[in-house]
Amino acid sequence: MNGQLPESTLPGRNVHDLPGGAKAALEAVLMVLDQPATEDELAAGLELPVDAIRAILAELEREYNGYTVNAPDKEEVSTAGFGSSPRGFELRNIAGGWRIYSRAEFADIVGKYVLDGQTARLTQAALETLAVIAYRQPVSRARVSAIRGVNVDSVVRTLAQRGLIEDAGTDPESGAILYRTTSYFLERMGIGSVADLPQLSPHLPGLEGIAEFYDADRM
Amino acid sequence: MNGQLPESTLPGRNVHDLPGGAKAALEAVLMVLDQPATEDELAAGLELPVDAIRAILAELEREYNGYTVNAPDKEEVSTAGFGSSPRGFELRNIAGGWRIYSRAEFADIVGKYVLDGQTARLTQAALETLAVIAYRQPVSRARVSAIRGVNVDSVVRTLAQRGLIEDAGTDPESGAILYRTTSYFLERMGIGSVADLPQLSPHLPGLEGIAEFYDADRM
Amino acid sequence: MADPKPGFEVRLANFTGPFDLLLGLIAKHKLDITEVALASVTDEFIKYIRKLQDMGGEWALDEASEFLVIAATLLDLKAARLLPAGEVEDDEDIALLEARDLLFARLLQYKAFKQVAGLLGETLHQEGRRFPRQVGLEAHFAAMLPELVWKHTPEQFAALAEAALRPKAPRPVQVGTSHLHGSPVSVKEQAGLLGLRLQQESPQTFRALVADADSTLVVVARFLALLELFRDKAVSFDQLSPLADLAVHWTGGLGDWSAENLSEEYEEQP
Repeated sequence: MNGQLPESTLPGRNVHDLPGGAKAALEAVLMVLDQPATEDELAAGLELPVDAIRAILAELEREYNGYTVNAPDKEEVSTAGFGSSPRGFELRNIAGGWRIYSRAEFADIVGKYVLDGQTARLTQAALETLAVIAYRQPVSRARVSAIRGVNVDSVVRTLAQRGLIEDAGTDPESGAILYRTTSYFLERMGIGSVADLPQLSPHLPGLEGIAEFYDADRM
Repeated sequence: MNGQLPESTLPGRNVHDLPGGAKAALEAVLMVLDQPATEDELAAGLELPVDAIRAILAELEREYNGYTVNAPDKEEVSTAGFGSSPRGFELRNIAGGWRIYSRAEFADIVGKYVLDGQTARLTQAALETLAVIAYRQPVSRARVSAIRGVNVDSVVRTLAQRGLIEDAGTDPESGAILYRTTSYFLERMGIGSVADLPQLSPHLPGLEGIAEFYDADRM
Repeated sequence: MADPKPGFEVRLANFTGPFDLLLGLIAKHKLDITEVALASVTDEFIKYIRKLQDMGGEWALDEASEFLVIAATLLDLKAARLLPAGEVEDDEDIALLEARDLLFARLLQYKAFKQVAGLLGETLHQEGRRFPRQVGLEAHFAAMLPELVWKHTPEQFAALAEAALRPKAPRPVQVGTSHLHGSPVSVKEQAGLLGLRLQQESPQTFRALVADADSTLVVVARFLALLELFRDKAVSFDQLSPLADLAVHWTGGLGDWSAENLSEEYEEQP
């Protein structure tokens, strides 16, 4: 949408005044994006025309892949090759969305690193968090944290990675991401639907009661 | 451990044969981290000596921040400034590990995309409680209460839910639960360890300046 | 920040505890801590407590009780201040001096923590402008993760949920102040005692009324009791000059008054 606006009227023009300019700003966004973003989404956030975004994306993609142009002084600047050599990450456009991934050539090394120390079992913290989500879904991480009394961010990430829970949209009030269990979870539990989970004691606080019981004095 | 081995016997020597070499391989691993990685972990994952890892990390850190060396041909290569200008992200060594962050200058833009990263600011009561725990850890709620002059139960609960503090066992004498700060706290503070917190002693003068300080931070 | 000179009420609306308030009072009155004019501070306390009560709500009672603790502490300070230098003779004087030193130390300590808390808040805010790269594992890596070992039956899983969902600690019904007291001393009990004494002889100086107090705590409780009696219009105060002895007059009538009339907020902590 912003792409239709002439550049001179854009309020976000000052992105060029930041160190590294629009390219660095786009990189900053891409570096922390979990989900691929479309060119329109990136243009809207940076308040730049889509064309400009497209040009920077192409440049970054090329830059990360390594230039063929020789940087004459590269040996002086860096011993491991700099400037024209490919980076360990790449910018890829998959199904219309852009995201930074680790470079495919390093899959073996990265895979080994990821698997190192991984276990086939869920930790007690992960199990408890999963139990809370299963019985109180859809629920935000903040709510689960309030119930468990500890931060559950990394545990929720693990559960999502394991395919046991998934994103269920955002809470209309707080805007927080809500989570629910997946069909893979049901499969592992050997039940047909969440309704088949054993009933809990009726005295436990429900979602409505959470605020009162756990974080009435939230600040 | 790998750091002790002579380089020639390392099985991972072929990392140097990949495009971009060890530096790009390390970058590739940095792309999939979901928490800071120590130099030892990275060295083990890449099968390189810790010294080599440390050198590459330092180089990447410097590179992302922007070289001061001029690349004579940079204008030809890129329109937005390349090589010597800072990237949109930075590599930082905090809480004992290395991790990639978006650069602070782009917070306003990046914040539009990161729904979850938006953490509400802590209240004055929460900050004071956090400060006492940080400087007196491990410490019981009763001691924090005595220092702050108010009951801190609910504030302590909130800080735990936010993942900033955690249970550190019980006091052998009183049986009271002790609290300490977490590595997430260090990460949020951008420091390596609690030893890096600002000194408390300079803030312990007489009461002469009390009016000045008190009015300064009233809102 | 919007109002550079907030009034007493505004200041109290965002205080974070008695020490905070005390620091604020000292700052506001631009006074040395040993020279805090008790009368003016007490007036403000009473005004504020009335206001809180008009507004109603439990939190008001909690805050009021905390302010009274500080008022009592100020009294200690003033009493200690009234002792001529070098004339420390009896245990009571020493206790008052110790109370003052203790409060000084605690106040200084609190002030230091308040300052570093400000630094911490600023750092957290600045650091919050950096977002960590924290992306989901790429599908091909996630697929490499070892198959989960799952041994929980639905019943075991439900038991886990039961345990996790059970509230961990009961919600505190009020801001506790027990940590401020060494052992329980009942304000109501002290009010009853003071009521009897004042009905027998009035006026009496505060000094006389606390002369037999065997601990600082009792002095504090009696001070709180007097404020309470004042609020109930059972006593009035006068002070001939700054730092002079405080005279307490009984105005509650004879015989028809009892400590049971006092509000419940100063009942003993369980």
